[in-house]
Amino acid sequence: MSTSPAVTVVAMIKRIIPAIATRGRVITMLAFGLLPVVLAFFINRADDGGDDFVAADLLSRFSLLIYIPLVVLIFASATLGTLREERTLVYFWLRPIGRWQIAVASFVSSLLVLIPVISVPTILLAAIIGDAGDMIGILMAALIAIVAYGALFTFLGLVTQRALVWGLIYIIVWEGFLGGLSRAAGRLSIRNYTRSALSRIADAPSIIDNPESMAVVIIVTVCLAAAGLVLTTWWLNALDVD
Amino acid sequence: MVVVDRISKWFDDVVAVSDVSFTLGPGVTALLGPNGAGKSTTLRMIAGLTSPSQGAIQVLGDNPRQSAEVRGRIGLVSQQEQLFSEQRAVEFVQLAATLNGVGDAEAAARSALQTVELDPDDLRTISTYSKGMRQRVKVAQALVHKPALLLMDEPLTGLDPRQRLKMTALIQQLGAQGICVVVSSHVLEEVERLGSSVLVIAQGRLAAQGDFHAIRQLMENRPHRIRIRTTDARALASALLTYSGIHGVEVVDESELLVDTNDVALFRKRVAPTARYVDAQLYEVQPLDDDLESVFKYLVGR
Amino acid sequence: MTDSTSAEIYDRGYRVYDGPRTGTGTAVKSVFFASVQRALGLRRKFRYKIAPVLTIMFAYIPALIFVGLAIVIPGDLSGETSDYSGYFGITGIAVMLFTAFVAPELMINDRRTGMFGLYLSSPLEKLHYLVAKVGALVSVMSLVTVLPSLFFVLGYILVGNGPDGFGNTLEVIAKIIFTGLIVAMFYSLIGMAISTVTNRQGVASAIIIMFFLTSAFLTNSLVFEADAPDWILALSFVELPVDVAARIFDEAQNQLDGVSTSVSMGTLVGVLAVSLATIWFGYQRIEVTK
Amino acid sequence: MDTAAARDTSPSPSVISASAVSKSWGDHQVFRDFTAEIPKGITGLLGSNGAGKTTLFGMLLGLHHRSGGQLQVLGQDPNTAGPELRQRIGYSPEHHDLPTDVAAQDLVRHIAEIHGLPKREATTRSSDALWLVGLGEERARPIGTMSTGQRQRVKLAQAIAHGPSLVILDEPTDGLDPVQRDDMLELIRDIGTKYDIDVVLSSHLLEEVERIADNVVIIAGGTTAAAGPIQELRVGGGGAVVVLDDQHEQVAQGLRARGIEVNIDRSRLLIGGDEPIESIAGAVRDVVAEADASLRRFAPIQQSLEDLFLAEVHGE
Repeated sequence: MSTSPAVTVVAMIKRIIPAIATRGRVITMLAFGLLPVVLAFFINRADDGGDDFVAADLLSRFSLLIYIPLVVLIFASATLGTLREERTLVYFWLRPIGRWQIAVASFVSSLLVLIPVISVPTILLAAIIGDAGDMIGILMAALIAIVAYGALFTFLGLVTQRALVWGLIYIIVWEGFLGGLSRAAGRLSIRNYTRSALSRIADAPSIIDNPESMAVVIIVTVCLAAAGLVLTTWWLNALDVD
Repeated sequence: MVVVDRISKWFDDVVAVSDVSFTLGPGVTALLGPNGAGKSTTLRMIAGLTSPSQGAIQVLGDNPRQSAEVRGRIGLVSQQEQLFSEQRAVEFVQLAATLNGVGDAEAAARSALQTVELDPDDLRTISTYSKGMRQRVKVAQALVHKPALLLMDEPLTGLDPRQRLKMTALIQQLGAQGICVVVSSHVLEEVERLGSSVLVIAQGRLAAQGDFHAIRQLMENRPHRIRIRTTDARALASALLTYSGIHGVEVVDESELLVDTNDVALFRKRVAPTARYVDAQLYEVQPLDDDLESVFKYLVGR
Repeated sequence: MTDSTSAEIYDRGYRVYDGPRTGTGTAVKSVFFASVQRALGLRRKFRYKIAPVLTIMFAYIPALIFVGLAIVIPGDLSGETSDYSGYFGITGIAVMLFTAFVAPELMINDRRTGMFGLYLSSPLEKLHYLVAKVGALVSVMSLVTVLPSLFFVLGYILVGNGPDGFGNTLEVIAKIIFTGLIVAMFYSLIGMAISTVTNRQGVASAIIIMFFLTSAFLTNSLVFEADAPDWILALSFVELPVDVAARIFDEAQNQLDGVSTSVSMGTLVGVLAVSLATIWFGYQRIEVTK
Repeated sequence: MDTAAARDTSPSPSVISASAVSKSWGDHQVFRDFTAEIPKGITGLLGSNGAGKTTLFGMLLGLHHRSGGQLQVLGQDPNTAGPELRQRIGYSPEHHDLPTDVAAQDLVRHIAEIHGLPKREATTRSSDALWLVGLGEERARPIGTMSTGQRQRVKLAQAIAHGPSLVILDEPTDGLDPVQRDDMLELIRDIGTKYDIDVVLSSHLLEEVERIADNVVIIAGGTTAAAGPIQELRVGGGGAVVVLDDQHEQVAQGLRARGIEVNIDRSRLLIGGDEPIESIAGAVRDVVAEADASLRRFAPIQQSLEDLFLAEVHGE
């Protein structure tokens, strides 16, 4: 007597979303995202001869390097992290369902929260200072970032109680510092692929040198998401739940 | 329904459970022991939340850690208080029903809440609930799929007396329905009230097992101390001392004496006739260590 | 040894204390020292010392490199020595990381472990508690603001590359201490304010880092690449405190070109006021023993 | 500040004196009329979960102000004398989560210091307190590595280390097993009797309050349901209980034949209705002797605090 996975996954998502998308968190993260929008709006009014390239460039630097990774870290690591910290994971874990369903439910929950939280300020910003090509490019790049970082940080939240600290160190030290040292190291950072996507779609070569092709970007993203889900499932199966 | 075969569990170099074996059938079993004795660890291993370092556990014929089917027939009332507290009770229990594959999850949730005397139509969230109500919500989510095995870790802790009475009654009722209910506790009075079979765990080992009264019987051989209030303590004292099983009598004052005996059966038979013989009234005959608490202390060896 | 005829048994152990008691000042001092210890990981296991030690080292490395360079290539760098306040720009990342890890540790940990309740059930009032915490955080922060720059100047003086004359040297040192304290205070209060409104240490750390990075990055991008008005640079909180200190000493080289002194100082005072208000009112709302 | 003087010149003989105290949190009224005189000694504060025990402690410490009524603690009004008063009170909160990475002695010394003990005194007193609660050997261990029982002891040690006149303990036996509970109660008893420290402890386990407290205050429905010395509250209700190993029927018949009312409850006989023990004791002795029954227990039915509690909390 088991229900279809779709039903159970949806039931878990309905539980996880309100737990991670607390009002304070959503408002704070939206506010961070909207700050540049407000600034851009005033700048645009004060000076209407703005340069076109700036939008994509600014967005790529601010959004892809700082804003999106941090917002994804906060929400995605909270999905399983909160369940573990509050010791309520047992209410999902001790049920006659495959553990992959829990992994999928957490991952999808973070996507469902992150996509609106991130795209609202992104669309507004692109609308104010960019053109349509920029908007599609930045949205695609943002989506790739959400999926890739989301899978990684969902897993991180399950593995360690201090996911935020390790995530910050990863973002600042690995992606921000080491990733910039050499081309080879750069390929091991997610931002290489998100910036490549933006560079290709928005046709903005100034963003990154030698961008990867879109095919590579998509393959890498899908592989990362799959790896994140498999690792999460495997870790859930081996876990000692308390 | 549960077969525990020589399990041990250690964390780093600390032994939590050591070489414990038992089997459980339908009805209520109390898992008794001091804090840190390994009760929770044992329950967690039975539920499959963690695996034994050594030995094997079979629940309903299968390994609980691997079989999803077995998981669906276990209900667990865990010790931690945190629930999904922004939800209403009925939503929380309904989620449990859905994940357990119950057909009409909502109906099942409502009926489980009614079983624990909570209102399914309550609009408040669980965060506004008292400790006792939360405890009952946890019981409801464990019952909603009609499990064959119900594991309850300290379900009586934190409840006030009235709530404890109700919870005890519910546990008895579930046991009578043929569910295998395992209740861990260190609140002894309640276990006594459950009137169940008992597993005593102390220092990670199984210290005693069996019917509560049988365990008590085993304990009859140890020294007992009884307080007697009477009208003539001295006369009764010297009369009682003539029995060989009674090895000490302490006269506290004119109306009270304490009797130490190794043969409590003899004492129980003889106390009334002896009092009548010396013409002393008995106002109280009170065993001072006949409760489970003393049995427990005796087993734990402190 | 002891003569058996004169043995005495003393009643040792717990006694009721009837002696004089010290006042609130000592209590504040005790909280201050306990907080400093906690921030630096003193009296705790080794792994709690890793993060503070690494971050502090990070703040000193540039000083070591500059002094080392000055020894290797004497005279060549003399032009750079006038810009001591520039050192704060270089250690900015270290200061930010240090704030992100230490401020939540000092504020949130007490609330989550029930220590805050224990403090309030002592003679301490909320005000005393917060004064002790601000003092502790600013002092600890000075380790990554004041001391590395002092070290830097002292190094230059030792290799004969420092400021000319005794009076000048004192002036430079005074400037550095003052600037360092302003930077420490500014970061501390922002970190504490964010740690007041968040209840999880990790989230607070993330928000603090996000706050500073966002402000520096956005304002610079907007002004230098989108031709936004210059005053927006005053919202670059990484540079603002150093700039204000430079202005107070009337140094020619301001950090924030094109921002007027009143805007720069006004913004700093405003941010400090908002932070203090957030901390104060946030703590007024916390009830213990409800 | 000299606490010795403060202790002697305390104007009221009561440790705590409350009259018509009320307290609301927003719309929720926790107390509407709490009135009690708590004398020196050990006092148990009983009430169901959510009855406002912790809120009352907060008011006693002056951490939040009452909405109305009069309250004196150690002769002072906690609303105005807060810090001065708290210096003379030791408080052990209900929660178990102390800082995990701090050594027990560091915590206890720190708390003693902020209660006004000079550094050196704080160090020796905290060590004394930890030895007293039985953690002398463990004092350098981080609290996170300690069991619930040991943490409860640390909480007790930090409450008494600075030599308070009054110690307030919120659920000091919560989460302890019987052996640990006995030890803890014995400790509290010692503190309350040997060192002239007044103790107020809250509990929902009635039996332990019965064991150590001199006085009891029961709160329910926002008011004082009962208050007074424990002996006065524990009045015999009449009747007796007889527990037999065998011959239940014969004994029951014999007693009935002598005109004594008998109810059989499993192996127990509840006899005598409201009659005092003196008027039924003779009959019980003779009937049991004649039936050659094994008498396990024979005792007058006492109204326990549990009964009292049930009556007060749910009787209205």
